[in-house]
Amino acid sequence: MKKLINAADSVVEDALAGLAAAHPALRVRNRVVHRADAPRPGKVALVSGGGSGHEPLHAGFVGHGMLDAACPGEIFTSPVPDQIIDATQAVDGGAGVLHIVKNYTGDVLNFEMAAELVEDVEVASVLVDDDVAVQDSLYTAGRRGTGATLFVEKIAGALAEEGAPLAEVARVAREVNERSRSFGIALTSCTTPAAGRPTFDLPPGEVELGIGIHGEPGRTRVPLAPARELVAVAMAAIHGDLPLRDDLLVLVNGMGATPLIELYVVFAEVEAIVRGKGARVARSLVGNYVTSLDMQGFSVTVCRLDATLTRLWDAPVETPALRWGR
Amino acid sequence: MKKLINAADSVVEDALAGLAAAHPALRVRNRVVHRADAPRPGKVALVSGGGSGHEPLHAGFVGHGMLDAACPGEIFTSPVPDQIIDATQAVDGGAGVLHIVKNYTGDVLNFEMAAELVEDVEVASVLVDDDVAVQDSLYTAGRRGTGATLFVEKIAGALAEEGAPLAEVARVAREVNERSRSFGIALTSCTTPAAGRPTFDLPPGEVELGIGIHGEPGRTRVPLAPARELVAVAMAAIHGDLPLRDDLLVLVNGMGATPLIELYVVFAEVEAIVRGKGARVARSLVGNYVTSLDMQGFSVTVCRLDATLTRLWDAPVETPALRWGR
Amino acid sequence: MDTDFFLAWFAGMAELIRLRRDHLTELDAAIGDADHGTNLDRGFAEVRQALAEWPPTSPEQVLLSASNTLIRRVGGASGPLYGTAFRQMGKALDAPVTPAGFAAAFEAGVRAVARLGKAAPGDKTMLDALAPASRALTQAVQEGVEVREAFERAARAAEEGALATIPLLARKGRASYLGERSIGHEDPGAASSALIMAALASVES
Amino acid sequence: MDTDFFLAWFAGMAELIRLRRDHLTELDAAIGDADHGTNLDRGFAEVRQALAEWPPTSPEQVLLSASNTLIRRVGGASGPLYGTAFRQMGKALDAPVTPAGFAAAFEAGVRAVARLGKAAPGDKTMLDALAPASRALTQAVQEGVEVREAFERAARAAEEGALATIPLLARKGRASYLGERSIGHEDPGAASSALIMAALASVES
Ligand SMILES: Nc1ncnc2c1ncn2[C@@H]1O[C@H](COP(=O)(O)OP(=O)(O)O)[C@@H](O)[C@H]1O
Ligand SMILES: Nc1ncnc2c1ncn2[C@@H]1O[C@H](COP(=O)(O)OP(=O)(O)O)[C@@H](O)[C@H]1O
Ligand SMILES: [Mg+2]
Ligand SMILES: [Mg+2]
Ligand SMILES: [Mg+2]
Ligand SMILES: [Mg+2]
Repeated sequence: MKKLINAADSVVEDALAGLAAAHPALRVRNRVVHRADAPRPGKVALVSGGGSGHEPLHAGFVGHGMLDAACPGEIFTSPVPDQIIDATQAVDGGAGVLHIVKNYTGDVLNFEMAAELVEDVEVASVLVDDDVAVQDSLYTAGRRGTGATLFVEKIAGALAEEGAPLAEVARVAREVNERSRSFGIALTSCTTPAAGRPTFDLPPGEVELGIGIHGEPGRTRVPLAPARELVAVAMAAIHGDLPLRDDLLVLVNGMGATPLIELYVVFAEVEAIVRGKGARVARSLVGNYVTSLDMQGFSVTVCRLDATLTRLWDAPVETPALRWGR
Repeated sequence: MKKLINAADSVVEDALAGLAAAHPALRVRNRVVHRADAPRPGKVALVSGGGSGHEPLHAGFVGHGMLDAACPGEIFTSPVPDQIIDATQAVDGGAGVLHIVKNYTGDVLNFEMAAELVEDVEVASVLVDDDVAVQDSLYTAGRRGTGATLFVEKIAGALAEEGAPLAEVARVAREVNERSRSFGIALTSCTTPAAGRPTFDLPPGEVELGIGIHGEPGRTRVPLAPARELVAVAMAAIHGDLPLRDDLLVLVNGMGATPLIELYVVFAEVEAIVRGKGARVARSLVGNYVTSLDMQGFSVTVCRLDATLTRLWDAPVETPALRWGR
Repeated sequence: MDTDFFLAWFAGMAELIRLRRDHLTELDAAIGDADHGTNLDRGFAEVRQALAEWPPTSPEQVLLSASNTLIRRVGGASGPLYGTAFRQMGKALDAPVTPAGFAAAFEAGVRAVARLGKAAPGDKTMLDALAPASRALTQAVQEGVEVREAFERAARAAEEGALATIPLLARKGRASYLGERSIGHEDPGAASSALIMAALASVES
Repeated sequence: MDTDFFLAWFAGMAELIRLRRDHLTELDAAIGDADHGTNLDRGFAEVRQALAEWPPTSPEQVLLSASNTLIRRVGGASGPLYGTAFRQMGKALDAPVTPAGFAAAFEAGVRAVARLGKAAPGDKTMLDALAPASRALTQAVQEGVEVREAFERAARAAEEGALATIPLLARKGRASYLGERSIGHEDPGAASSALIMAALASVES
């Protein structure tokens, strides 16, 4: 394993120091990253968080028009309730706080505990579970939250910035999740700093289908194929669950170590399939946004837009990783 | 080699199709990427280009406030004169065209040939050569152009957008280059699609110092060390050539497959060294911007700012890879 | 069983988990996200430290302190789950602690895990070690065997339960994302639960 | 030497370069950017195609057509350099082509490379194969040996010149970035120049 780190157990701390130094509009303390201008009186605040190793998610999405605070846990380990409580109290402007939680047992439990313990703040919660690679069932942990998290954070963040009340922000956040689906494919595993070697072995010539964002293996392993075929697999899985129709917001996401040139090759195939179904890529994003350390591979996330969601997606945002309109 | 591609010889074509599909404000034809709103009458136009494999450089920097056109060559191969001539003629708005050329023999020769052959367009040219890992000498090919290309394109682009004449845009572009220095370190080699295996072998536990952006080996190979020590090497090389003073613009750049969390670890060390020298990181950028396919590693680029350059850096930009202020 | 007994139990857990940290992480790498050993090692080391800094004066205090540390410092799934287990066990404990009281409190802790995790035995989680351990303990106490022997039976049941997760298809936790591919691997949480019970059986009394 | 001779020369180059493409790319991987074989193979294949599509009617036209294709389709350093070499050679060629005329025109092409690349023999570039080849050719022609024998001497000189780049420290092109580490590797452009001369020596006449 070769990594640009000082020590395996200081990675999160060191990276947060870098984040703070690079972005004067953010404040970082006690493992909470929040907007320097928080709390904003009267505005619903958005708090998210999860394990580290998914950068720029979540801390890179803190800023105007998106999150008010993020709680980074250890690598691939959800944050602890104290962080979430701190963040919630730090950014509450009196209008309540929305917790955006990816559907993993650890994230769910820690956010639930925090929500129970936090005092004098109205808290609502939205669970993101967009990954169609995982079967949805009452008897399992359910689907994982992956790329749609970015959509939920951006769109709910824009609505909160407009002054909408907590219930409305939460409703739209849930709607975005319900309208979104993802599927991911890995060319390589990732290596956590603590483990020091790849989480799983993936021989040359094989890829993992249906991976998540924690280096966990996928549902099946198949031979490496041209991008066109891999994209077809991902899009079929998505389309089978949520038919591709009308205007779509599409994220072609790298897993952390995927060169941009390859993501554009993937995007061309995604767009062709969308067009082939008579639908339209109305908005898109291509890049490494919801990552799994140094994993190579991609995921596609699709959200069915309507006029309101499109307007909110287009609204100004100013964060380290997403910025437009100001 | 595992890559998200359809075929080794269609990578550039396929990625350009994706770029065109993802960015309606761009036009892509005959290996030229240009602003859809070009030519802009009366505005000096900026044209750059170089081998592909460095994404988002250059095509990802085409748009308002930066480049008017980019000419992507084959992987790591400079564009041919025809492309450059096409681009130059397509975007000239009557105020002349600035060619921004990274200092590589191939790029220099092809841009020179194009400049000679282009008709009825006033062309000026700026050479970017910021890499202090290479000794500068009259008897060699001189220094390579790396990270400073982004600074030159952004700052000269902003000046052109303000309506400055060609000579002035060229002068400031050269000034940015003169005020900028870079140094890069690789943890792994990269693999070109055509070669299909790593350009050089780098054993576990070793890194290459003083690498460029074409997968070429560096000046020396040393044992892997903590980020703090690697950054110290890079910063000493830069400081030895251009003392770190006053306000700096700093790019901590990933080589294409470097996870963002590691780049923030690196940035924290860079900022500490800058502060230790009594200088200040006034503006910064952290991410994979001037890349070498799937190489892991980083480079640091530093530019000594003044009030004008700072204003131009802050000016609005709207491109696929850099966007703020609109 | 006095305060020292409980302190010794947690010291034993911390030691065993440190020893088996990489193994737990490897189990988690196969069907999870390769952090279970690191998470628990960090957490139990802090449990020990907190117990040393603010010495508790009752078994209940030991359990509540450990619970607090685990919930506040571990994160992930296992932090809240183990934290909740020890919290509910602590609350259910009557002084002085008898073998029957211990077994009943332990059972309360295990139930709390099932409730919080919405899991049942057979889902391929820590419950597959904890539930049989609890059953074995309760039964041994009812049979009136020596407490040492009762703990050993519980540890054996936990160990067997952990190994019995190998052929199971995971329905909870990260391993559930793998579907059929979760079969053939021991659940890391069940493995760490077996260590917790092994530590119980090794407390010098 | 008529038009067919020159066509056969370019056909031979294209074949040899295709055969040695991966080798040239490997040489470039060691001290450059691993694209020399791919670049030239793409370029010379297109040279052949263009020559077939618009059949030239004189040696000069063959050279100018090849030059055009190389400059317009190859990119990198070698495209303009080889393109310029053939262009200047073509321009310097008088009809009918005599051995002495060929040698003089070839020399003009080599000089053009040196001028464009601001390079001299010893810099570890294609010039280290081209310059000795040109010298050998001129001398052989002056000695009045058979043209076939003259081309063979030129090819041998190019091959030797290419191998002689191995111990050199590069001062031009990408290999110069490596400093001392460029020593010990054959220059890919010198190697491809040797192939160009080998193709010349193999033309059936
Ligand atoms: N819903 C659940 N109920 C009970 N135990 C669970 C549940 N989900 C996960 N676990 C246990 O937690 C273990 C994983 O812990 P850990 O790796 O520390 O957390 P994470 O899965 O968040 O990375 C699993 O092996 C399993 O035994
Ligand atoms: N300035 C120069 N003068 C002469 N030949 C040069 C010069 N620079 C590079 N070359 C030749 O070009 C070869 C590299 O060609 P190629 O790999 O196709 O281009 P690039 O270096 O742009 O990738 C070198 O091996 C060298 O022989
Ligand atoms: Mg985890
Ligand atoms: Mg090249
Ligand atoms: Mg885990
Ligand atoms: Mg080359």
